[in-house]
Amino acid sequence: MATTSAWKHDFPIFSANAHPKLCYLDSAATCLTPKHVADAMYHYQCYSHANSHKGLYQLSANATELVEKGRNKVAEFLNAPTQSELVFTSGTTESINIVANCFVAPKMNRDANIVISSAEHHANLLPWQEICRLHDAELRIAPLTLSGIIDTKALDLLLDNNTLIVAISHVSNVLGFINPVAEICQLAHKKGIAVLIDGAQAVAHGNVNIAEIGCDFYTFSAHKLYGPTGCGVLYAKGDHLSHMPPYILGGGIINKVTFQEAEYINSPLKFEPGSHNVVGIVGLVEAIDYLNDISWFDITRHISDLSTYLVDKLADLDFVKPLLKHNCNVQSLPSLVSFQLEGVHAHDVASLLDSENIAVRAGHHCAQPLHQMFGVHSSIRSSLGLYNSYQDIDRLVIALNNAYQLFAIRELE
Amino acid sequence: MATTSAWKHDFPIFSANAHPKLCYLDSAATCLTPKHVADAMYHYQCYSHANSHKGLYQLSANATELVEKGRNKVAEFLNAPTQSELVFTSGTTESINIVANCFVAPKMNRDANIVISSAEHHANLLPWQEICRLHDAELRIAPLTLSGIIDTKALDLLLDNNTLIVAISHVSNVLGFINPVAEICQLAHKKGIAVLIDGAQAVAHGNVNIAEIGCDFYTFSAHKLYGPTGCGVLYAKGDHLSHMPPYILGGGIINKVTFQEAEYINSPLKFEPGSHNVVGIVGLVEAIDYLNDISWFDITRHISDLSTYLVDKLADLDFVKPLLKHNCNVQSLPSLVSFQLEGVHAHDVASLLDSENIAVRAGHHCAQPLHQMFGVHSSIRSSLGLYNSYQDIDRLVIALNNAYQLFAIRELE
Amino acid sequence: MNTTAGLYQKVLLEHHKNPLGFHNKIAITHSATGANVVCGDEITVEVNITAGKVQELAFLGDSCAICRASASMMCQHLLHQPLSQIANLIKVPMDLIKGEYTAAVNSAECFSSLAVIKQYPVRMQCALLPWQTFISAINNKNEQRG
Amino acid sequence: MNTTAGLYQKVLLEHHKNPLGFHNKIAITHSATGANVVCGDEITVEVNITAGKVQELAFLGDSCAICRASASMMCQHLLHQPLSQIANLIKVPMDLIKGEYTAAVNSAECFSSLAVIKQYPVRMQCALLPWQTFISAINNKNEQRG
Ligand SMILES: Cc1ncc(COP(=O)(O)O)c(C=O)c1O
Ligand SMILES: Cc1ncc(COP(=O)(O)O)c(C=O)c1O
Repeated sequence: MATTSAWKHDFPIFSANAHPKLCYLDSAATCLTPKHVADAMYHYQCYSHANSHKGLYQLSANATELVEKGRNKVAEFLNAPTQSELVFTSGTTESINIVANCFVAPKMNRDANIVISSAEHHANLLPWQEICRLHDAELRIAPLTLSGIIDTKALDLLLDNNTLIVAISHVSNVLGFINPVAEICQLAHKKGIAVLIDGAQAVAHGNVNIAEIGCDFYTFSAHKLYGPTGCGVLYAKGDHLSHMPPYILGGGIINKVTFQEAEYINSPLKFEPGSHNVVGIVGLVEAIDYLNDISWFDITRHISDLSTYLVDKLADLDFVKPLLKHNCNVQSLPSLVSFQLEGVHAHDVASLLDSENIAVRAGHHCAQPLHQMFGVHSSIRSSLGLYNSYQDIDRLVIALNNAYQLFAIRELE
Repeated sequence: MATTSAWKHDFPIFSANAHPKLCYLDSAATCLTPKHVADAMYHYQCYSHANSHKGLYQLSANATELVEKGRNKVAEFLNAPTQSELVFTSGTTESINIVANCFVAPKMNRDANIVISSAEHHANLLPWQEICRLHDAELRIAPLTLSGIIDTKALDLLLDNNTLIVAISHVSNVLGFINPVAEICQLAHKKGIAVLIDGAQAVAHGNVNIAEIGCDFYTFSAHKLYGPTGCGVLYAKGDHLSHMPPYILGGGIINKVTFQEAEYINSPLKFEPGSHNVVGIVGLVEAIDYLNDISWFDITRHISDLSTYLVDKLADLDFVKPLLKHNCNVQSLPSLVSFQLEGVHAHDVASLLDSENIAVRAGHHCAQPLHQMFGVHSSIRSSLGLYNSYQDIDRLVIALNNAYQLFAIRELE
Repeated sequence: MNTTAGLYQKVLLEHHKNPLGFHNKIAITHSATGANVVCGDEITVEVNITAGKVQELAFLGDSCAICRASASMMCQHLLHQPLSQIANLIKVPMDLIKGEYTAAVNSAECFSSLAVIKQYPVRMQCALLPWQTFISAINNKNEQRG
Repeated sequence: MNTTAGLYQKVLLEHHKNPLGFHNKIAITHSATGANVVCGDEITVEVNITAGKVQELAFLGDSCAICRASASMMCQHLLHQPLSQIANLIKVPMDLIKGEYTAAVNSAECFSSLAVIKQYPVRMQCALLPWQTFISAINNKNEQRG
């Protein structure tokens, strides 16, 4: 068993002059940045920065090309069907809001309903809740199976002629299992219902294959894929985009405008008003190249080895209460685990772990209703990345023991 | 007369291995990046990247601190009154859309009207046009004086009890003159009307002083201030934000949420859903520091010296037709000039200039209605930055001569 | 590892493990509930104010060690104090937590473990919550007075 | 500076300065207007098609040198050609502009100045516009046939 990851030295944060002792177990929140990505962004910012899509001079044409080649690169990465379209956004959150406001909202009425699951991130809950509230429509919540994935049978029963969209995560950011998204798309499409997949937690953990999934919309953020913040993606199947009005309005989205009216262009650019975040797109493209160079086979094996180890080690600690017991019937291993320590507040665990240079997330992880369902306020989440190793998990286990010793109290009745 | 700028060597793009011959006259589209800014972003991305506002561990707390100290830095830079609030957005475009959708739209009705000027960028036209269209309300267009600034008397006549907002640029991105924004705020406030100032073109050219201007909202983008793309600012006076619903919905904006309803937090964070673009904010803060270190006195003197020279030199070319003749009555000098060459298409001018390494903008500069008003389709815009020098302007003049020689045709009647 | 160094000082851990006033049953005249969005702390502070004095003080809720210890110290500190003194009595520990305490520290020695918290800005709110909730409670006369 | 190098080849500039078909008055049977969003080029292509042949060809509008020269070459190239040949005749220059022309170049020598444009992607659309507009025009039978 190798004690350090072969790729750890690609991440400058672990260098001697920075945080050599850091044990980073919060990749589900944001991935640390490989030097390749930081270098590419630096190089662009220093030597190639210009406004894309609007200038006629070479520097600007080059920036445009970076964006448009980036679009192709992302399409390839997602194995997006040809004829589909990709929009660069500021992140998953904006991507989902675009679909809610521009694809679904125009069709809303009081009889309509929208189906999500009980394990959604607030980014894939609040936009739907709000358009339902505005139209007095119904937000339906598909339950989970005991194994922590969306219950497809139960979901199927929620779908009817008035369902406008099914919006679910590919992988929940609290439970970490891969949902049966292809099956759900089939169910929904049989009834003529569109499906959005929130891929924020899925993109870093295996080959996303949109052609196979068959969804109508797919969303993710660059920073969950070892890229930078401020850059995300919205995939839309076929000509969905051309039937949607633009969301944010600004420069570069019109064919013709007078003071009285505007005629919008018909291309993904309609959803990319104003100046493109080219440096963000450059970072995303470099991240995809970096990961492709490693090979997705090696990446998924690395993460699944670690994840087996993590699940096993936590199972050995009797004071660790996972939100959901790992179930051998689930085909996939989670890339993250959320749990509580018996009689210890998650907040204190995170602080104590921090004092030992271990970074985990504590709280409701932007999935408050899911925590309410489990009857808890908060949990600790440990999530994995390329730089992690068995050693990190060993350190986590020791620190959890310490935290338990230090803090555990018997709750009063 | 110095032939190169004292600060040019701060910009790596001009280094020998990059574009040493570049004559960049498109800073109004986006400013080139000083090494300081690229370095700060690189350093953050390599050594300090983490998710802000959500983690309890030190790395995340540091990222939160970068954002919150950044907020103070920007407030100071704008001389924002205390009690006011600052939101980080993805750019001017998003900032204006937030105000249109969350401050103005909830008050809209058929009798309402909104006042903008005829020299607005599409980012400060389309959002207002759209909410007027949706509510069958009126978009009123304040005219310009012959000197190319907003005609305050004429604007005043457009204001009435049903005016919900006055939204105008501090400096037009086509004409380049400083609008009398403080006076306009006084006029509007006298009638109880809120004012938004689009500062995209103003921030890089002198001390913006919001306390003096007295506006309700002020917007700008980091990349027009030598910072990166993907990061912008919305300033809001007093407690405006607390009366506005959130715009984009996602993580980090709620106090409490169930599947049925959400209770939103009451702070600028309500408008910053999802993961913050920390690297963008770091770049903006560094840009402000860089400019402060140079001193605004020197910056504005440099730009105004160049701008005098530019205006004079262009006036010498009888085939140059400025969109607006520079008028000695205007107190301020423009930081940019838009013009046409007699009998030459703007597009060809830009291409020919590009072949001589001179970058200017050609087109309608996202201000199509203004160009319609002047009866033209497009113009050439030359805009100034820190790195420019008299030499750049001399090169421009020679190249314009060449372009005229090469292309000019007599139009048929 | 020196587990009692850093944020979790010995005194603080003592209060966490054996909190004063936690789940005490008292005759409530005033109460309030406060929450900390970031970590999900929730605390209810219950007070009995009679004859212008804090006669009894208790708290309950699901909260972290910092919040809990801070609440316990508060119960110790404010018990039997006259209402007229409360504003003054609360100022010292709250200023200490926020790092705004400027006077000589020895006068506040009993709170020395609270003074460390200012070095951990993310946890500041945890420590402040009981005190803020106490303030809400005593302002809640109208609603809560039995 | 060698002004006729690069994008603006001598032949192209010749066509720009002395365009064929520009503002010619013809008996229009078909016409269409096209625009290029990026630069604001606008061009109207007018055609007289009689007896299955392009009898006359003209264009007007406010457009850049590339668009104008390309339109002029088009007028030269398509005049008197039978409609049945048009698809073939249009393919060579359009492929050249887009950089998709794979056959030996000498067969297309008269368009050599168009072949340079593929190196300037931002200007490609300028050169294509007249040809695209011509295609729209001949498909506009119903509306425009006099
Ligand atoms: C006056 C003005 N307003 C708004 C914008 C839009 O800025 P951004 O594209 O950064 O959102 C610009 C820049 O293009 C501008 O010049
Ligand atoms: C499942 C899921 N959806 C959406 C988001 C929101 O992503 P972002 O903050 O990058 O917009 C996240 C990350 O926090 C997530 O894990």
